Amino acid sequence: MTTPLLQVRGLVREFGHGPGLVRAVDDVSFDVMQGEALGLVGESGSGKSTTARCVLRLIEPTAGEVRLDGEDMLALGGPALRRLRSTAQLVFQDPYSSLNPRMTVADIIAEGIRIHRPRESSTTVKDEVVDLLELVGLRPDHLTRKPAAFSGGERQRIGIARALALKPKLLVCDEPVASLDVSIQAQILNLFADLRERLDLTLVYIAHDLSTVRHLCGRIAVMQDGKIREIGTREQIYEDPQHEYTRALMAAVPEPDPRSERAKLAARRSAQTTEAGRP
Amino acid sequence: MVAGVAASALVLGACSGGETEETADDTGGAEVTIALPEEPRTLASWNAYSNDGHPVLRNVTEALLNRDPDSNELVPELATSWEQIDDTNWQFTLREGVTFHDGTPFDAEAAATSLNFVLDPENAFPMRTFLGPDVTASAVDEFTLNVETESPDPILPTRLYFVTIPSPEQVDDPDGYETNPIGTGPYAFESWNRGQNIVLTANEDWWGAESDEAMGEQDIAQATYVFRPETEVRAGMLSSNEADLAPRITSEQCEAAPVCESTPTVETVVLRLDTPNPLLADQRVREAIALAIDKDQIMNDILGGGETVGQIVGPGAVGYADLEPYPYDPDRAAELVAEAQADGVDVTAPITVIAREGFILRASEAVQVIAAELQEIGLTGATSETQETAAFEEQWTIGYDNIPEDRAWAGLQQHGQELMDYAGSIGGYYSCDGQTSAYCAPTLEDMYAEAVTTSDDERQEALAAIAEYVYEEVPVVPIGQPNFNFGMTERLEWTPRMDGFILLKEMTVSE
Amino acid sequence: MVLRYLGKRLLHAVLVLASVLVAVWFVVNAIGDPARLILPPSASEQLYLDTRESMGLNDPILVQFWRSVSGWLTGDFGISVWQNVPALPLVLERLPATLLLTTVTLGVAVPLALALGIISALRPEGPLDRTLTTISLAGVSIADFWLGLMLILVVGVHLQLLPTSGYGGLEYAVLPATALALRPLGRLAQVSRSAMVEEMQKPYITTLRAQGMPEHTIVRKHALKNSLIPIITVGGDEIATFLNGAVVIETIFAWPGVGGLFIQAIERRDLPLVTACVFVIASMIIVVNLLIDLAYLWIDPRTALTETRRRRAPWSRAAGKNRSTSKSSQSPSTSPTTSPLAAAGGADTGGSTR
Amino acid sequence: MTTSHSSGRAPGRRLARFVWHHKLVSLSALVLVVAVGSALLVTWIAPFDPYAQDVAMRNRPPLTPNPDGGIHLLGTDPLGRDELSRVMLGGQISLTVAAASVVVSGLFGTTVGMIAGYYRNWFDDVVGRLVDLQMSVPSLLIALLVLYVLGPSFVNVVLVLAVTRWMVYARVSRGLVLALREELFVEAARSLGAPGRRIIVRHLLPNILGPILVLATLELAVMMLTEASLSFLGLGIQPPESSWGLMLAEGREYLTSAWWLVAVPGLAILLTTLSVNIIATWLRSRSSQAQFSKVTIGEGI
Amino acid sequence: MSTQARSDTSAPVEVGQAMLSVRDLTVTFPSADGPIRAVNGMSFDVRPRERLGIVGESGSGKSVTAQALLGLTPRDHTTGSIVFEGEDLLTAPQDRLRALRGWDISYVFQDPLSALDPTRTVGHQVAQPLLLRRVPKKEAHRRAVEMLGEVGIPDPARRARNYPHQFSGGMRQRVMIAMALIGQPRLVIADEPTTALDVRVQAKIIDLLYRLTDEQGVAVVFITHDLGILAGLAERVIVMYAGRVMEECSTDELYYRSIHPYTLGLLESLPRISGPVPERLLTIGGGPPAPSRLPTGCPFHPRCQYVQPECRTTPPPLERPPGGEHASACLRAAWLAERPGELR
Repeated sequence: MTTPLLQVRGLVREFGHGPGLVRAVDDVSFDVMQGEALGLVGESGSGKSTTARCVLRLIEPTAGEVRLDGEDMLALGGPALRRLRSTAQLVFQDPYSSLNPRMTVADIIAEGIRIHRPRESSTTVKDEVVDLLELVGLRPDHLTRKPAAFSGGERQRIGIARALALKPKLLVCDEPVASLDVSIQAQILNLFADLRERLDLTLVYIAHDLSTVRHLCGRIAVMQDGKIREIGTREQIYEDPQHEYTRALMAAVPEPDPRSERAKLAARRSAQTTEAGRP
Repeated sequence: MVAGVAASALVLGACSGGETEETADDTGGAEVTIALPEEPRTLASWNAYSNDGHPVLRNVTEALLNRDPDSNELVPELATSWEQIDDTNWQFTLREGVTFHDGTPFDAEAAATSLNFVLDPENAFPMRTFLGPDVTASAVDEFTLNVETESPDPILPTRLYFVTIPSPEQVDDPDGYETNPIGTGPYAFESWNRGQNIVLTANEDWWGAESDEAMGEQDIAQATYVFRPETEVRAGMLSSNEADLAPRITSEQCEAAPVCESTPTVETVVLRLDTPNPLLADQRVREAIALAIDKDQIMNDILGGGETVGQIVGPGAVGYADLEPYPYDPDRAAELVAEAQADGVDVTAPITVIAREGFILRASEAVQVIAAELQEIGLTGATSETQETAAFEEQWTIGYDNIPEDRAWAGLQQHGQELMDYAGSIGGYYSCDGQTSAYCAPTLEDMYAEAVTTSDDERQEALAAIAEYVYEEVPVVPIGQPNFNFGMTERLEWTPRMDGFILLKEMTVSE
Repeated sequence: MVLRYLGKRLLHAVLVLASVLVAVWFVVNAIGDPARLILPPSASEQLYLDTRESMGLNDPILVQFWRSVSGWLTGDFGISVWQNVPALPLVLERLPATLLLTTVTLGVAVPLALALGIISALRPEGPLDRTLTTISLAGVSIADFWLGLMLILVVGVHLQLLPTSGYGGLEYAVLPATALALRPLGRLAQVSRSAMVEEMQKPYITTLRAQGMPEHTIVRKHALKNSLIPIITVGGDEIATFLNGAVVIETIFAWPGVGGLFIQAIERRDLPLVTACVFVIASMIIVVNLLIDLAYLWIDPRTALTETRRRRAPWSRAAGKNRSTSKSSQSPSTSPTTSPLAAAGGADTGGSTR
Repeated sequence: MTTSHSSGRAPGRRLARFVWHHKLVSLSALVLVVAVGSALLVTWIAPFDPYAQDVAMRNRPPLTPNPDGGIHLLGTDPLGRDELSRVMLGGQISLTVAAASVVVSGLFGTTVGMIAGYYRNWFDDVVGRLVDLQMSVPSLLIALLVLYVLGPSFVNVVLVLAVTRWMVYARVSRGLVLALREELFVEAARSLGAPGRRIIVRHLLPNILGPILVLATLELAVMMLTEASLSFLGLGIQPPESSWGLMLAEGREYLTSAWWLVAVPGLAILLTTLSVNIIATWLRSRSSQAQFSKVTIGEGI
Repeated sequence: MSTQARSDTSAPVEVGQAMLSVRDLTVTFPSADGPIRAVNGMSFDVRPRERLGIVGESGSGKSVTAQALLGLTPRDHTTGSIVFEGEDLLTAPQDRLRALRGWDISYVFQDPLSALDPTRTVGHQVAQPLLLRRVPKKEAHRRAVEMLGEVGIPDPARRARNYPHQFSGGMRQRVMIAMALIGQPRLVIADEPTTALDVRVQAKIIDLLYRLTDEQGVAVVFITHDLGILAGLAERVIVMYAGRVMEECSTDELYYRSIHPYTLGLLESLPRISGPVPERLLTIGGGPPAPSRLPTGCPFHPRCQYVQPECRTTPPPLERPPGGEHASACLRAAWLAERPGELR
């Protein structure tokens, strides 16, 4: 394999101070190769979102090293940082709050272009925006509408188009389907799979949900309490989880399969009874 | 802290003293309530001269002399007679058998102590405004008081009419002097609830009860003074029987009151012109202003009634000259302005017709009317303005030398001539060093310097000559003598005095 | 925890009070020359210079400032220029009257406002609600001094039902209190309406209904108590607005309170008295706010522990502190429009006068 | 199953429908249109010259005919000026003062509040202290003090009013921004590399503008009442200019003898502020941002 | 409207064995754009001791249904009948309803933080249903503590004195369950009780709910958007879409032999944690309609891959195949049933 697109070493982020100090991210290290999709799985408070934001420097890390495309993210500032931002983009969980309700779809998608190429002619910008819309499966006549006119899935597509406008190499997705209806989730997951293929994107995909990650990511890191508990290929994690926490997660995930679910329920109940039976 | 305890002890003392008197009330006598526009700043006897102090203090403390309410002549009060011994010494024969409310007997020694205290330049009580040269009082014998002035002062008795005499005990009690007045007057101080009221009760041991010279009686047993800054409220209290007397109300309110007493005053409304200003320096312009103002309208329609005058003192004063009010002649005024303009005077330069707020009732309306009248005659730069008291006062009294040339005030103000002597008014309004002067002329300075040293007829002549001189020069436009309006309830019988004093002893109550 | 919280609030109060004094000192000393103001206009130049000297006005500004500060520390605000007695006791003498007026006004306005607010909130958008809302809007729209004059004229002078002005028994307080009560009444009625409407839409109210609690018990025991938080928050702000009105109303009715005294002091440029008035009025507001802090503590147990409530001191540092930690704990909740009740409309929390 | 709503009705009928359903709001709007209209057009539509004095015609009751023709519908004032023309002129100044101070305080307060709320740094602390301080002294006291320093004039009154109310906008806009900056679209803009200024202007401002405008409407009423109080105490607008508050102050001495001098400007203030408040409250109730109604109900009025 | 005529005949379950019998339940909310039908002619039964799952996406009306079951929707906007043990809750007097609520029928809410009064102690709130029935304070408190212990809150006597904000999400949901069960109800309605929780906590809450209701013989209506949760918990499942019942059958029937295109689409589009990873997920196109803008005919027809022309005009009634228990509101149910084998 080539050199990693993203290198994270010893990343730490603390919140608060004194007795209230919380280490949301605690010495996290991982690599993401060009073209790879890495899943970052954990429950709420596991630090996965904070990790992602530290990587993009939307939150300043307390300590650690982040290298994107060979450049030290944390050493940069001002215009250089802004330029580097265009190589890594974020897709958000909540498609409702992540789009400015007062802007048109065209303005939302074009914003990145306007920031980074302020002298671009408006026709060029418009052409690019139309291309992006088509790329994510929306129609050009959507351009002049405002986000309120769209459903959750469509909004998420707008959010993706916005992230892609800067032609990033790395796309960090923070639970992009968690707020969507079940029947929409699959559409968006498919879109990600398509985009990866067509644009040679590298993905860091964050989720609390083991099943979507499994569908999309070749390699998966399991986080708990700010630490990476286990990292490995899809097969390793799902077929043969090593860490106790991973196994506990797997056991708790409900599957739409009555037989296996009933079996799991029974297993948990008997485990509980034996636990309760202990002094 | 110690002072505070002492003060409260005094208040307690006053209260307990009052109780015995309250039992006396039961024997008869009326209670009245008087609604004043403002609360006295202090009850120290020196404040008996001022607008806020006299309604209360002039009933508690008395002066050596009083004025006859009808003739306005000086008459005996605590002094039975007086004479001028030489240029600088005056002797007063004092009334016998008078005691202060605290029991201290009134004699020449007591009077000298108190007068010296009240007039001491070191104390610098504001009442000293009314006094000329420094004064020293001393006892000649038990009831003869000698008052010596540093330099000759022909009108000393007139000045002493303002100076009331507190108990000598108060000289060593600064806190008590401020809050608990002790005098010889017909009414004794009972209580002062700051912000609410002051109560006076009849003094049983008042000398005037047996003397006609006091020119009054104690028909009222207790008087309560309350403070209502809103004229409408003061007037309303008469209708609702909450107050028996409300001074300083508008003529409309007075007419609406159960009884309205309107009386001429010793005050003159004047328009003082800033003569250092290039435009107002022109005599024709000043005269034009004098002719442009419809003085009768201002006095009777706006200010609520009063005589128009041609000089800044009234007929009772020494130095009063027989001068007609400037006529209302806008056409002539316009001609004068046009003449001045032809001579190159910029008649369109700004003039500010300005007044001190709240001092003259409706001043704000009057200045607007005057400004409009000035515009009529071609002084198109005329505007009007009212200023709050302190700011106005500061600018009003900067003196001729300090008036900036670009200031063109036509200041509407009220001039009190309580001394009944023109000299003081000239010193204030026309002389180069006058505190309130905006005019300076060498001729006048000479006339004035000579006039002040004279007395009697000679003085009258000298001063009247000055009056005629300034009538031509018009540095100040006299407008009129406004009436004071007193609203009263039906049961109160009282005729206001020219000097404005509100004396309880002159009131009677019919039940 | 609770003590620590109270200690912090108390310290904050003292600091605010100190800053008020400092600010006023600088404003007041910019007004003019204190010596000029004390002396009569005719005072000689020499006397003026002597007075300046004796008042210490020739000292460096910092020395003067320090003298004032050390005075404040001992409760000495100087001698009133107007009445020639120590300023602070003069103001404190007026405090009971203002407190009485405040108590009478708010004692009537607050319960009435709560009642009106609750009645409105029970049937939002109903005819009664609309009528009451319009009335409360009229209350906040009226110029209090105008109302005061009208009351004097009609009730005092024409009908002679009540004294026109002055200070005495409760009957004297009725008219000024009425003139003053309308604005807080209107404000608080609106606030309590919207607070109640909002509270009644909260899920825990549904829980109580689902437990079989009668509606009036829900309103009385739960919704009212919890909606008190925004109500007393605004009530605290309202104290300052109330004192605005008191300044004018006390002057008109010759009510011997601090507000009227302030106007008199400022008219006479009585600097020590002005400072003392501001000090006492600011203290009143700050004490009320401390009481409100205590009320928070009583109503909402979370106050002392987290300090995350929206406080009257709007800028309290704690307000958004937990953001960074809550960020990572964002749970996959359903999106805002997925609640069918919300989508179905009728979720109106604001006041309305359609 | 769906109820279709025709939007293609004639505008006249839609207006009629609106008026029918919102009688009070429509009435208020009408009052405001009249007030603003007569204020703007006073020079042209005033029945008499509002500055023309005629002391001979002073304090005439409503409906008195003028000897030179015309009728004084609302009577005359103590200088014989037409009360109706004066009240129109007074409205011009009252409304201008109110509007100008709303604009000044709104611009300043909103800017400060947004910056404080977005950056949450030392500036936020400083502004917070200032607001705390100002909330501890009644605004009228501050206004009176400052006007004594500066002296009353149109500009100073506007400035003082703005000084006493800027923190309302600062508080509301800061509160709204604090909530908005948690919205992901702000973070999205940051991740696109948008600088703070752009985020404030392009993303935050449009989203708080609606609420701020409603707040400004509420403040208009507050400003009118405060200006009236200041003028009443003699520290606001000075004669011969006129404002409703000043007219009240001047008229109060004639309360018993010429009731219209107090009743007319008093009712003008009442009707205008009430209309403004009704419309603002209606606008607020339409605003979907619950956060906002919570914030503004606590402020204003 | 056509459903109304058929609703009685098409009732999938005999009334006799049901403890709760819902017929033609319709909840309409007024809005600026005209009335919105949140629930549209729902009919179903709940049998004693049964665990019934209701699954639906946003806007499907499942939460409104839950609230209607307790009479918490405004009565003038609710039509049909909800018969609980022979009593119609929609016509019963309010007092009677209040007596039933929290005692015979209780409710577990989605968001346990906002569903608890922030200013009362947890113990007080759990004891509330008892206090409302005049159980002495001491006794009520004792039972509340006992109940808190039973739902797995450690040191319940101390924790009873705490306030809701001092509990974690999972613990709060346990408090809600304690509150729901303290009156020993016969029916518990749980509205998305685990949605806000992490998977491990979710599993524990489900286990707890399962155990308690199983032990106490309580019937449960479990409402969720998550088909995975119901798979292990429910005995019978109702699939809702746009305020209507799409399919109703036993759990195994639904997951393995669904005869409704919507359910089928849902099941196919779910990514799973076991089995082969497909290159692409099969999807239902489009999205669920907003309650204010429902299509005519079958509400699912714009997204349905088996759509027929008549689907666009008439909403198909909920029908059971002759002799079966498996109800589906689809014209092509019979055709779908023909398809061989299990889904997986």
